[in-house]
Amino acid sequence: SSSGSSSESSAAPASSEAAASEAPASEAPADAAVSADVIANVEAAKALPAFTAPGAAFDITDVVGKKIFEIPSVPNPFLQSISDSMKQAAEAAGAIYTVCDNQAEVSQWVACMDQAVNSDQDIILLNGAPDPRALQPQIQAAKDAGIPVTVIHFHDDSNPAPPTCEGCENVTAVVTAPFNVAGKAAADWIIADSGGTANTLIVGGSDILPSPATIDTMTKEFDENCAGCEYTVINIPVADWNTKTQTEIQAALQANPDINYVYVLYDAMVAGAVPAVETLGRTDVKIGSYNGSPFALDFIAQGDTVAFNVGEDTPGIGYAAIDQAFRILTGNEVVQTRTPIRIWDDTNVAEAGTPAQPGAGYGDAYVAGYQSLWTTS
Amino acid sequence: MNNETPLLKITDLTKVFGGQKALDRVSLTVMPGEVHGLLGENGSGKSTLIKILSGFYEPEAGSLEVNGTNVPLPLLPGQYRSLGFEFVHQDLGLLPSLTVTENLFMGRVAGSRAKFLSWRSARREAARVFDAYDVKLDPAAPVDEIRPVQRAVLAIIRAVEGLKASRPSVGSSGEPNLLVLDEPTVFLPRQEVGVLFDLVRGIVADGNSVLFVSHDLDEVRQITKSVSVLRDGRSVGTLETATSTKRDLVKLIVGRDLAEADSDAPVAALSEDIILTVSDLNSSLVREVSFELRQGEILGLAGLVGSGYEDPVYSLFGADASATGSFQLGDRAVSFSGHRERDAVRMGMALVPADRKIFGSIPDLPMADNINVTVLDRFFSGGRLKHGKLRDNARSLLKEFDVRPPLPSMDYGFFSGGNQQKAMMAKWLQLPPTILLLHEPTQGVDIGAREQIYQVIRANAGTMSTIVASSDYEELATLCDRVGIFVKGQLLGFLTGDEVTHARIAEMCMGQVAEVREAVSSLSDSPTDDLPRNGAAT
Amino acid sequence: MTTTSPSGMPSGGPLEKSVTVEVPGSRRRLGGALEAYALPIAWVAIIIIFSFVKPETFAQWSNVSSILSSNAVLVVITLALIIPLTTGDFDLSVAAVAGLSAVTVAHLNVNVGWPLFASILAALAVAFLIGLINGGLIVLLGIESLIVTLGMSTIVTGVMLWVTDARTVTGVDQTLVDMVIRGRFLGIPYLFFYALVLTIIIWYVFQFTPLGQRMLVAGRNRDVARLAGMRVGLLRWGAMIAASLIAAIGGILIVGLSSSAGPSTGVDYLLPAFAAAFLGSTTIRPGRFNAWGTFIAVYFLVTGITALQLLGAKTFVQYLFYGTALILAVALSQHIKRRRLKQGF
Amino acid sequence: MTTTSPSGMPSGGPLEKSVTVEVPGSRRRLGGALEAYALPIAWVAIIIIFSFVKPETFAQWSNVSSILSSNAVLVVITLALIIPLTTGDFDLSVAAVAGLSAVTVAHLNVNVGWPLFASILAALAVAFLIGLINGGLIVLLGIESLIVTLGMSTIVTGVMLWVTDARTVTGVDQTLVDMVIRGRFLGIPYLFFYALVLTIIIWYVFQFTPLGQRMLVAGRNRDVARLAGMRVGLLRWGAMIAASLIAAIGGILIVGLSSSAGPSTGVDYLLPAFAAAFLGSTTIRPGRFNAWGTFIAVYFLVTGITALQLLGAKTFVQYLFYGTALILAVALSQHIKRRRLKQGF
Ligand SMILES: Nc1ncnc2c1ncn2[C@@H]1O[C@H](COP(=O)(O)OP(=O)(O)OP(=O)(O)O)[C@@H](O)[C@H]1O
Ligand SMILES: Nc1ncnc2c1ncn2[C@@H]1O[C@H](COP(=O)(O)OP(=O)(O)OP(=O)(O)O)[C@@H](O)[C@H]1O
Ligand SMILES: [Mg+2]
Ligand SMILES: [Mg+2]
Repeated sequence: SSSGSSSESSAAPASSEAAASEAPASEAPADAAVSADVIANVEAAKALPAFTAPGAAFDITDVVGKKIFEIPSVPNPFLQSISDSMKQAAEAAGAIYTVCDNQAEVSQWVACMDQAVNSDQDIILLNGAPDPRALQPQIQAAKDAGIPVTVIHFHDDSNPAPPTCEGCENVTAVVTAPFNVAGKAAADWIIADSGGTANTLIVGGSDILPSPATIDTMTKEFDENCAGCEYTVINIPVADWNTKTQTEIQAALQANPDINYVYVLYDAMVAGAVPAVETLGRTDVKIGSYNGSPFALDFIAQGDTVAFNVGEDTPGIGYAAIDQAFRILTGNEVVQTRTPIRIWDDTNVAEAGTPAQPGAGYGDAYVAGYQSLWTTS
Repeated sequence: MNNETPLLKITDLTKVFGGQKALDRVSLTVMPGEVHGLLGENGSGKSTLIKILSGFYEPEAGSLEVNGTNVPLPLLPGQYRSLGFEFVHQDLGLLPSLTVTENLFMGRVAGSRAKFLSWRSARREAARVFDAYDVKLDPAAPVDEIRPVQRAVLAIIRAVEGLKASRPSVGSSGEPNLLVLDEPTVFLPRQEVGVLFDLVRGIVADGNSVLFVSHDLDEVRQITKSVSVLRDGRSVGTLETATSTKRDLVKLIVGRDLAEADSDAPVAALSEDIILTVSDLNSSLVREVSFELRQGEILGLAGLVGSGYEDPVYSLFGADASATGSFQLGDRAVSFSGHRERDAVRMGMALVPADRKIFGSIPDLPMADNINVTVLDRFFSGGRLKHGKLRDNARSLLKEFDVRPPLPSMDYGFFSGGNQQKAMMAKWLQLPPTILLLHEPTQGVDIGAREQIYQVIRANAGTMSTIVASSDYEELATLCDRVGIFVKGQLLGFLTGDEVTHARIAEMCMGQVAEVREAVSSLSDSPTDDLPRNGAAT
Repeated sequence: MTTTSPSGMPSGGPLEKSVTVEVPGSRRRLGGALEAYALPIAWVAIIIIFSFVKPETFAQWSNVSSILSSNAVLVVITLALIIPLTTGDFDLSVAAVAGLSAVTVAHLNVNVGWPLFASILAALAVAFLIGLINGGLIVLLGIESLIVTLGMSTIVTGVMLWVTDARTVTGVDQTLVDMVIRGRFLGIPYLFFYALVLTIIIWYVFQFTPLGQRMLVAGRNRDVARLAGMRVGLLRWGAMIAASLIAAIGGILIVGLSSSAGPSTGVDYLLPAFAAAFLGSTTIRPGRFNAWGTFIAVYFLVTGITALQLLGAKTFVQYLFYGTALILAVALSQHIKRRRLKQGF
Repeated sequence: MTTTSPSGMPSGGPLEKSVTVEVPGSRRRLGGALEAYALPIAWVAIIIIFSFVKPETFAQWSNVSSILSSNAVLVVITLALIIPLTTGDFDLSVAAVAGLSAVTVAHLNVNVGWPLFASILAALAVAFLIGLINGGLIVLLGIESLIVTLGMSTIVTGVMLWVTDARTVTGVDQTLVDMVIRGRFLGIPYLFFYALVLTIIIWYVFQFTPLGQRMLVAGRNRDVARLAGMRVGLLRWGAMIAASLIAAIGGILIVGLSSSAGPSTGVDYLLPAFAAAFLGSTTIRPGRFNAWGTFIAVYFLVTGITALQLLGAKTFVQYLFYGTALILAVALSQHIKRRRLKQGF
């Protein structure tokens, strides 16, 4: 069997092309390639997530009357769902919660930051990447005004804590996201599903901060745990997701007809991946992605083209984020929070609802777990 | 045919533009089978009346009767066709970017319910039509690549053909049709006017009528049976042409007697200093043209269409890229190739081109902005443009050149055709230039204003020399000290002194190369071989 | 007379042209043909070159089929655009309207449970309404089309967000997918043939009907058109409505592509459509927005991009190619035209 | 002759908008003034209304300061746009040029280690070059400005992706941040005053210099300008260069605003800038692109959006407001104009 082509970047096609011509029929036997580790990892990722407390329980009485100001980065259901949970938890604790909705423009984020500082908020939550790198002076201004800033779901779990992480110079705390964990889980799912013979097209968004690291994680997983697997990497900048995803994937599939898995790093690209596969009439190609957007889960339930998704528990993220915020507001140490993922495929997708609901199907371990950490006097 | 029923009867027609009455209870009657003149000074409302007849403007009041039937106003778009009207509008109403064929059939297309349109057969038909009129026009050529005369011819043929097509004329259906010509002759050189008139006579011979607008009273007297006159938007009377003199007409138009034009140019005062020498000017239109211009002289250039008589005017201004040769201005020798407009402006030249619509104006900017483009720097002091003074400058120029209304902040496009032309003259004469280059300077200008323009040109002769290219021989005879005759791209010689008369110019222009050369006091020894005529129109 | 009109390509004044001597005849025709067919020729050249470079992938029927069908939506939206461009108006809302129609079909079919056919009709009705409002504002109130449609596209984007609650709707009736992308003829998804048929229809209307000619005249000079008896307002209004309807067809095809629609569906088609429309106006019928020019412009640009994608070129290379090809293609036809005018053939 | 000119706002030939003869006197002035000041009045009205609705947040100096400074970049980029619009050309590349300048400054300063000042000069030089190429293609080769700048903006986007390798560059010299957003005068970041000064400069040039008047004339009718001895090509070329340079200033301000720059910096400004430019051309000096109109149009639109944000309105409401406000504002001034023309005052 041919070894996985270990292209680090999107310059991959040259090598994958070579692979394609050299190894048309040299598939490894299906059972030989999949290690038990991989299978166990997949099974764990498909199960309901279990809660691990990020730190000790603490008193949240002081939160009453505190002003929490959230700036979401784009109006999308994923962040909306996180936002809803945060709001619910915050208001339950007696805080005053404000959301600054916007059209995903930097100038609006700036205006929102100004508003937060001007109205003397007690904490600012950047939900889902109003890119802290693009708001350095504003974050500095918030710090100068004594307002802590928390960045939610922008950095990967593996990134260092503030102030070392990118854009974190004046950031008080981050709530990281399991991008790499998800990448590894996805790779494992593909390995297991293919019986160790997957030829995967990985589609990243190079201008998204965690994307390159996630791709590295995936390719490493393939290299280490699947001798019979191959992969090709391409990157599409966010701005082109709506227009180029389809043709880029089509071209990659044309260039290498042996590809039988397409993994797009973000759900937003699924809408392009599906017609790409349809246009070529490639019924043998399975699509996977990350985010757990309801529409992507619906695709899994409705057909065979989209086969799996690595989803994230939005209420879990919301509660993790607000837990961090409470800790800051009450003068506690910030903690390193981990939020869960769950792999969805045909076997468990029904648990997410029909049609799928945002944040549904992850159990309530996280919500209950965080609530149990918050005490009042 | 009933001679009692007028073809067209307009009563109490009123049109208000922004509070001012362009037409004030105007009445007009056109009988079947007549050529009816519609006269009046610039801005008196002629074109406005015509545009109401075409359904372009909605009048505020008035009624319309066509062949005895009352027709409610305003007319719907295209309704004029079912009434049997066709128009040649003042600015011709052509689309320069489309082909000759497309322009020819524009009216047919507008009214068509057909599902299919074959351009191939349309082009063939166009070719047939042009053949029938003995006109050389390439049906596939874009209109902006044909010459102004050809455009006028095209517009006229389009209207005449439209008249035939829209409703079979008198013979068959019994209802006579109306052809409206709004200053059709300004773009036509004199020689072509005769052809147009033959056409017009043919049309009325069938029992149809023609409404004819022109500022040229000789033409009017030649072709019309009766005339109606507008003054300041009001009807001031109707005359039978046969029984009235030119003077009667003038009096009715202007409202007073006008001094008779003095047709002898002031030869005596002419200086001997030569200010400009053109040597060996060659271009796509002319060949080996050489002449001299004296200080203060008013030099006319005349010729038939296609003779290239207007070319030196454009070449000297740097607006003809195909020009080669050189000229000497004062002590400067300049080559035509590489000579551009801005160089000409810097040398003190000014050009008033014939195509006012395209080159003269920015219709959606105020008159002041249009008229001041030549003198902006003069009003820039203390670090800013003096808008107040610019407006005052415009206002006084408008008054001086009798542009009506004299409102500097009215958009240029809202002025009547003749007034636009006067403003163009004002724009350039205010410099004042040392060399004024004119091409058809008084086209569309009414007789009163025409005389004013001549006076301004003459009054500036002390500091300014003028070259006038014109197909209006009367104008040349009135204005010029000397007239150069162009035949087939060659400048054959000059008429001077007593020779400068309408008749002599006409005779020379229409002569053959050899005989003209012999007849005029030749200044040049250019070869006599013929240049191909550049697709003369008719 | 200057109007804010997108028509009438060539600038530079006729004073210069007025002195060219016109020589009718075949040499002139030849130059004109070269100008008209420069882009198609360049297209074929690209195809041939890449077929040699990548015979095993590029020169495959499956690749041809893939190129043709995956850009058919862009063809449709660009065709929508050239209709008001011909009557002299910009419609910046076509892409948003395509998106809204997609969302309408998906929402009604999936969330509300309407049958597919009824959902499609509803989407067309919504598009009709938008075209009606656009046209009304432009014609009746005399507002600049650019502003009206810019505003409308923003409003439509807001409505899309509202209707979908920013969520992507999936699970549209598979019939639509079958009719759009799964069904094939000669191995090419039906999708392409819809775009082709639309191209032919618009070509026919523009080229062979009085209506098309009236639209052209109205777009070039409204006064001249009115003087010739055309109902300029109606023509412009109709063009806005037609544009919306065709854009809606584009949107419906998008739903058929992925059986889903979301809040950002369609929006990114606007600039590529403009590029293709203007590039298309330099070919086949130079100086006029035309259907085949549009068709060829779209495929000219995407053929190159696809080839680069097959070669594994990075995204930035694709951008560089796209921009350069656009400018070069126009420069080429401009150059030929100039030479023709200069040489007088 | 018809050129593809963005000037001369009110569509319909002059005969359609027609119907005016000026009656001197105060009533006319009043009508004209109402038309010219409808937008500012509407703006003030919005401010007053929201000040009553949200006195404790909206009607605060800090909020005013925030509104003024956070949209100053849009003002600058829109000002860049109106210069070629005045000379009759579209520049669709301004937003991309702003982005590229931002990236250039950030890249050179951070990754290459150039001093801030040198990085800024380099960004301006790059922008100058782009303007030079744009103008050259438009003027020398006679290519439609829309196509040239659409192509150029694609190329520039590609270059940005290339230079940044699709990553956001952070950590630009704090001096720039101090000079742009941290430094304040009257509590308002300097940023706003740069935009203000630029507005004043362009207002001065357009209104009070022969150059401005020449640009206007050249934009409306190139032949008239040529015959008046103006260097039309140079004016248009210069306008393209000026637009690029001003857009670059916008890009530099973006870096100061966020001390970072990435591959998609700037691109979102294009459509809002067009909206503001055209809206601005209906006010102050109706029918002409003008500096104060631009300034007011930008702030009119964003004031409403900010107020809605303060009220906690959802994003889709912001879209609906934006589109509706744009159309209504223009409809209003159009309406006043018509009434004035009809009544003859
Ligand atoms: N669209 C318009 N808006 C405002 N005023 C107009 C408009 N059209 C014409 N006018 C005014 O109406 C009056 C009549 O103009 P009209 O064009 O009918 O004159 P005319 O008799 O044809 O003059 P000419 O002999 O110069 O062509 C003029 O004062 C003109 O300024
Ligand atoms: N570009 C313009 N075009 C037309 N009118 C203008 C323009 N700019 C200003 N105006 C108006 O012109 C009038 C006078 O302008 P301004 O005060 O600039 O003139 P001025 O320079 O004072 O004249 P003066 O040279 O007599 O001092 C004012 O009503 C002003 O609104
Ligand atoms: Mg007239
Ligand atoms: Mg003063």
